[in-house]
Amino acid sequence: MSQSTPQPIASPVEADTPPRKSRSALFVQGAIWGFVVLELIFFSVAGRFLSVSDTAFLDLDNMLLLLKQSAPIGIIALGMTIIMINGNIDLSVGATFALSAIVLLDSMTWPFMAAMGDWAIPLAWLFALGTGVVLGAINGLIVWKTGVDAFIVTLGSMLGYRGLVFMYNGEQPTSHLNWTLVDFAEAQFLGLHTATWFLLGTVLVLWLVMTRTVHGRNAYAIGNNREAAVNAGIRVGPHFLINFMLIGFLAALSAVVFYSESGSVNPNDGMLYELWAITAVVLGGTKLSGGYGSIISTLGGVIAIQLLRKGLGYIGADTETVNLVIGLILIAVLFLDRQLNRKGSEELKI
Amino acid sequence: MTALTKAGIGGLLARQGILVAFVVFMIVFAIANPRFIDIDNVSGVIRSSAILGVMALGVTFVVIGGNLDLSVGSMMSFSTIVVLDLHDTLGPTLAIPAMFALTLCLGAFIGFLVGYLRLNSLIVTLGMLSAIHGLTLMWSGGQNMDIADKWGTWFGFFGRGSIAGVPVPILMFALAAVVLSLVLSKTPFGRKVYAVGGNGTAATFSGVPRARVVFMTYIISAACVATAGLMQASRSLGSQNTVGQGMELEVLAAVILGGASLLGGSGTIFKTVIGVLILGFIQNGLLLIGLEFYVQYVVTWVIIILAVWLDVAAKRSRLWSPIA
Amino acid sequence: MTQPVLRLEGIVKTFPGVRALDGVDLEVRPGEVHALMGENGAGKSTLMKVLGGILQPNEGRIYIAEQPTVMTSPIEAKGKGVVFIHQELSLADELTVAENIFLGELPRKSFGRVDWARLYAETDAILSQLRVRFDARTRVGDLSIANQQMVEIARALTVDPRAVIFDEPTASLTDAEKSVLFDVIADLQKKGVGIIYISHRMEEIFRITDRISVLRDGSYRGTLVTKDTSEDEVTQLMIGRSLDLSRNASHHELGEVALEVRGLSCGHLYRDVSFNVRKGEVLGFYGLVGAGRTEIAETLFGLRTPDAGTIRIDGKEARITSPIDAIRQGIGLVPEDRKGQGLVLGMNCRDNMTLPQVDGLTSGPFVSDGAEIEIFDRYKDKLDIRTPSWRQTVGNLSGGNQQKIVIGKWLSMRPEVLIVDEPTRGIDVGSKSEIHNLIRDLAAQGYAVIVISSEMPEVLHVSDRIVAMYSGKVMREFTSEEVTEDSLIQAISGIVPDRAA
Amino acid sequence: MTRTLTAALAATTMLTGAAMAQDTMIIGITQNNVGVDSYQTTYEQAFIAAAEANDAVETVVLDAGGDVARQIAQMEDLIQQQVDAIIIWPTNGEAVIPAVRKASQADIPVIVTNSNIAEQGQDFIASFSGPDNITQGQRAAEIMCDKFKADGIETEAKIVQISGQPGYTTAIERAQGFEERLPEVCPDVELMETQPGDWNREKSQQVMEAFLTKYDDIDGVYAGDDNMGVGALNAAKAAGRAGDITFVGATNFAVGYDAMAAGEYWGSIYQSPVDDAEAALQTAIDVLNGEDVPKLNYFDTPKITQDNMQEFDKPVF
Repeated sequence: MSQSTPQPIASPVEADTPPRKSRSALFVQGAIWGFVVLELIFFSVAGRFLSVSDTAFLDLDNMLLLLKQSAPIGIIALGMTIIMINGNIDLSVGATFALSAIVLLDSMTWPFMAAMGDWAIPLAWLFALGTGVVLGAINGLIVWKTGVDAFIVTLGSMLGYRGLVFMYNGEQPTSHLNWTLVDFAEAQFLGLHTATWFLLGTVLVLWLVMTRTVHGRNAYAIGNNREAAVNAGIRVGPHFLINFMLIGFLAALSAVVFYSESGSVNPNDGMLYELWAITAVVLGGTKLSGGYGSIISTLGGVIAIQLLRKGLGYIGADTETVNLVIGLILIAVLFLDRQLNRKGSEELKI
Repeated sequence: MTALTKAGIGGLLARQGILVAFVVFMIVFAIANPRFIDIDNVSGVIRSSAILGVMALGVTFVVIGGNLDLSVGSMMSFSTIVVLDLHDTLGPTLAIPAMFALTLCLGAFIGFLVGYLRLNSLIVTLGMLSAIHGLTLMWSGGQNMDIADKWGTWFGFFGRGSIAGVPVPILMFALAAVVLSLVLSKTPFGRKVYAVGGNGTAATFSGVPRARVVFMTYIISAACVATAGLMQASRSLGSQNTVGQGMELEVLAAVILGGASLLGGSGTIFKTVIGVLILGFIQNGLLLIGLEFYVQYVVTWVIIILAVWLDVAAKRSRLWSPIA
Repeated sequence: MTQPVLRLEGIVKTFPGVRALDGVDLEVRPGEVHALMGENGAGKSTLMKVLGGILQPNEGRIYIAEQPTVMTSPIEAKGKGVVFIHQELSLADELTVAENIFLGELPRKSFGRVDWARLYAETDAILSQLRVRFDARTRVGDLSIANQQMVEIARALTVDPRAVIFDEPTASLTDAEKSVLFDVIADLQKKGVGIIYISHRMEEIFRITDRISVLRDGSYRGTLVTKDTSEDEVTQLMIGRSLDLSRNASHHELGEVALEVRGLSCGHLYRDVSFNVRKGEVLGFYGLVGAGRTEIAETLFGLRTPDAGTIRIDGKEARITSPIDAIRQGIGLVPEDRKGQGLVLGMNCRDNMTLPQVDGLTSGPFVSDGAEIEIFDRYKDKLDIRTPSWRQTVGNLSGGNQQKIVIGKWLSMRPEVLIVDEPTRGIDVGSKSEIHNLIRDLAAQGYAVIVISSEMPEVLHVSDRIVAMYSGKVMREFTSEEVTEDSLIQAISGIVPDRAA
Repeated sequence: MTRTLTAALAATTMLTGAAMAQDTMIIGITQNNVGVDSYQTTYEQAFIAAAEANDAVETVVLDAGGDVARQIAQMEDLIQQQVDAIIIWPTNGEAVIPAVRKASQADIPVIVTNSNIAEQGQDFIASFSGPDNITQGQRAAEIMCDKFKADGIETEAKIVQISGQPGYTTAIERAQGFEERLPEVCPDVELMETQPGDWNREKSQQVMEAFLTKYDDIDGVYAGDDNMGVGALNAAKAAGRAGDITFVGATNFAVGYDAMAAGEYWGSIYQSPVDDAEAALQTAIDVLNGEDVPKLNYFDTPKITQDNMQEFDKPVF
């Protein structure tokens, strides 16, 4: 009997780095950026023939605008990524967005706030963000304490929060135009718009959270194999709660960024945002079943959608084409993703 | 002994919780406003719930089969617009089968993607929600679609007619519910839907053609949508392109209220009908006691959470979830 | 005598309507490997959950190093030195080896950041202790099942444990891996760690344990010293009677060849496989996990597409591209994963049993209740399925009864060939022998039966002939007369015997 | 480096832009929600047709799909593409003001169409072109009141209102005009309840069904447009109570016109999307040509009832 001598393989402990991606993951996560590049090429070329505009699609200013315009859905989609990695879903973000916006704009008209002048602005932001966190916490607590599936819980609160939006101010829009706030929101710093800074800042922070912190890694573990996480002593409930509070916060942040600039919210605003956010997250390759996904790829998904809208408008596509193309591209990407991840002929036919 | 009785009540609540809630709810509203249980009002509510209801019947199949269908609202707009347009070009006798054929094609496409290609149903039907809306706008050119000669057609029968004093939409809803209930609970196909939704792999290992079963659930859903579109078109003899917009979530809410699990494998047609009626009566009841329409959103929220909570609590026989 | 590392005293745990544990005592000494045995449902897993902090006992005490202790969560238990290694893999396969090993206790730096340097350093230390050959940064999903099991075991070593509980740790390990595991256990023993070892495999129990405690029906039946007892004695304690595991070749005449497979290949899963099985015969397939046995069964059942080869049923060439084809041509498959593949757990007993033939049980367009109940009742009696009613949800039955439902499902179809994959996996000893007898009976009734198993006693017990597989190839075929344990082990380990045939 | 590149790009685009401006003017439009009803669709078609008929004009036609964020993005895109003028059909009369200001800061004249933006934004627009929705509401109240007077029930009549999509300026203004004017002309008529019908015929039909159950006595229905008015009419017909009720709508749709011809529907406000679109385009062209354009450029939307409907063509939508 030849006894193979045990050879302990010590992996070289490199600097303080998070786990590296396997090659297939890198390929799949890179795919969305490939798609973005494809769109850019297509619209630049098609735009030459179809657009009445004289400015090029790839104009730097246009690309900066692209980032800025991606911000409202983008910030929400980033939060949705975490929720989905965690194995949940949140359909109520659109309503949370609207309710936070109402608090933001209405609070500035409260007498004591009005008396504070422009100092009311940061306080109004705080109120709006607080609203988002509270609404998220309600979802999180219900999911945690009742054990009802997040899809159902947030489908319910999507209706419920929207009801609250209407109850706040009837069917009237809530408005407060503050030019200081608008100027801040429209400002450009180092060429990037305020909204872009918020978007990129959120990307950076959430990327760090998901790749470097214990909370982030536990969120992956819970979404990946909840029972294993529970057995390993990870308290699933508080992580759910934190992540729902986080997405509530981000929906509110999105509202803060957007309504600082626009100053008026209709009670219907933010409808369908949840669906766009989920679309962006899925385009970015995050698994609906949880446990797998990346913040950076979601950014790619958000940009891909915004680029599609912008580009279709640029080449003069009409409403029906835009709807048809966006719907079919979503399905096509899902199909491609599946083909790329197939195991080939040895797969079990179940 | 008392524990046993308690368990008995708990068991009843668990099994028929939604029915109990429905009865309690009706009694409370009837006391608040006796007109609520007026036969005209009741028949009115059922009639206006019929369209949503027929769609919910189809989605029940999809959900029990373990999938979702978010495209039904958009598809219903499509059917309505198509049948109205074809009514004036082909005549009503040809328009109805033609519309059914086209709608079933859409259902078959979704069924193919979800059943045979195994793509995620949430995303597929989300994509189709948008794509079908595009198709509808292309078909209609974005115009409202109205039948030219509203007084010279029998087409209004499905939405406005009545047989022996009972409005036709109610009859169609009831007929669809009975037929589909039999299909789901009594036929081999119905059994397979439960098996595929309950454990698709085990169903495959038992020789159940999983892909075909899923495909068929979407065909049934599309057929229900087409029926709903027919009722809708017939009822108003004209329509906007957005007539079904947002209904997918109402439909889903009704199915969930009825207690179908989104994981698949459970739910019944009867319970879905109760879910539909609850939604319809909430809306009507709140209007009757003079509350604004949006209060119904909040009430629906609370009722959905409570209903589903009660259901899962009964299944695990404890109120609060075991999540640490 | 040293004080025990762990002692349970009069543990009682009740669930609504059930007394799952009824005053159980257990004592584990330092450096001891203590086997815990009992049939499924005897209360082993409940006891371990109590010990692991997942469940709280209603009565009784837990002492760790003679200190009375209350543990309210797995993490608390681990903190007190009691570590649980689960039977079913509970790993997050998208995460790395290191993250899985330290799941729930990732080392932290400021601001809740993960201390990666420390994480990898500690992981490497543990992995080298286990002598495994994969990197701490590998994604767990990319590892083989056996390596994943090693990750599971590595988890126990992140703390200085006082007591480690192994629940069926060898279910998916090769012999080489098993011996590494046993080395690890020996190392732990040397450090004075107490070990609770749960297994149904007698050979392992007698190879590595010092004492054996037995549970039956939730109560403690006694502790035996391993070297002073016998398999028979343990079995008797567990089930109250002894178990027949003798060779059991058929005494009846064999019939025609029911199934003949020639040169079947499927990718790198298996190559050039040929065998046949006659009516009235039990053909055993023995080999390690991953040797290609299950994959052959799945191919015969239409779930995999072979690259080459022919399948003949009753002498006629069969084309099988789906389970429906397979069923139509008389093949039934009792799959290895009972809960995942065999049953729709949320459906009732009757509906599960009649599922493959529900199309044929109709009167008019509807399923005939009467026909279904008749079939169910017939096989309920025949297989002695213990359930109050056909309405019972299958998920509520015991493992043995669930398996009988799956077997009944195929018997009621009257198949030409019945394939049974791991017939007794996760089934307690008592039901095990029932199922073995059942398989023998089926053969006696003229069915052709293929049994796939990883348990040598089982294969030896039920088979008339045995096909030994190694790494996708048929190594050798044995008749029950010629087979010996040694030759079988050699064959499935890839050692080609000097055949003078 | 980047800066010089952008500068160079900007310079070339400005050059070509200037060169182009001599022969054609590029006008961008961002509409509210095309396809949601015939009015908006017909508007778009009429706008495109009018622009094609005019060789001096090229257009960039965008649709915000009812989403204010998308509309603001489209405003930014149009500014970035350096169109010569922007026409906006606001999704929200206030939220678009900063975007409108941005256009005006970029020296691009903005023409608001169909539904005006709020007071604070008036400094930044070149003109508003569209119907006067408050006046429309007032006129509807007058139509309703006149009919009640003719029927002799102006002292006891009870009515309900079905308003447009909550939050949209047009809906708010029409309801406001109606609710302000009614007590002035018919002080004894009681408006019992208002519910939104979301510009949706089906929704309106459901709302009306509930009203019919709730109130035994309904003498009149004011609907924010004919689409909803016909929905209400359908509900009343189904309940057999259409004959007792005076239906008044706004934005006369073809279905409303037909119902009027059939004697089931009393009156509405005649408002053509073709006029609306052409007026908006003409206003933009006038502004670009440096002509003097009034700040509020209403096109006339007269009353239409069964009595005078022969003076009007049947609407095309």
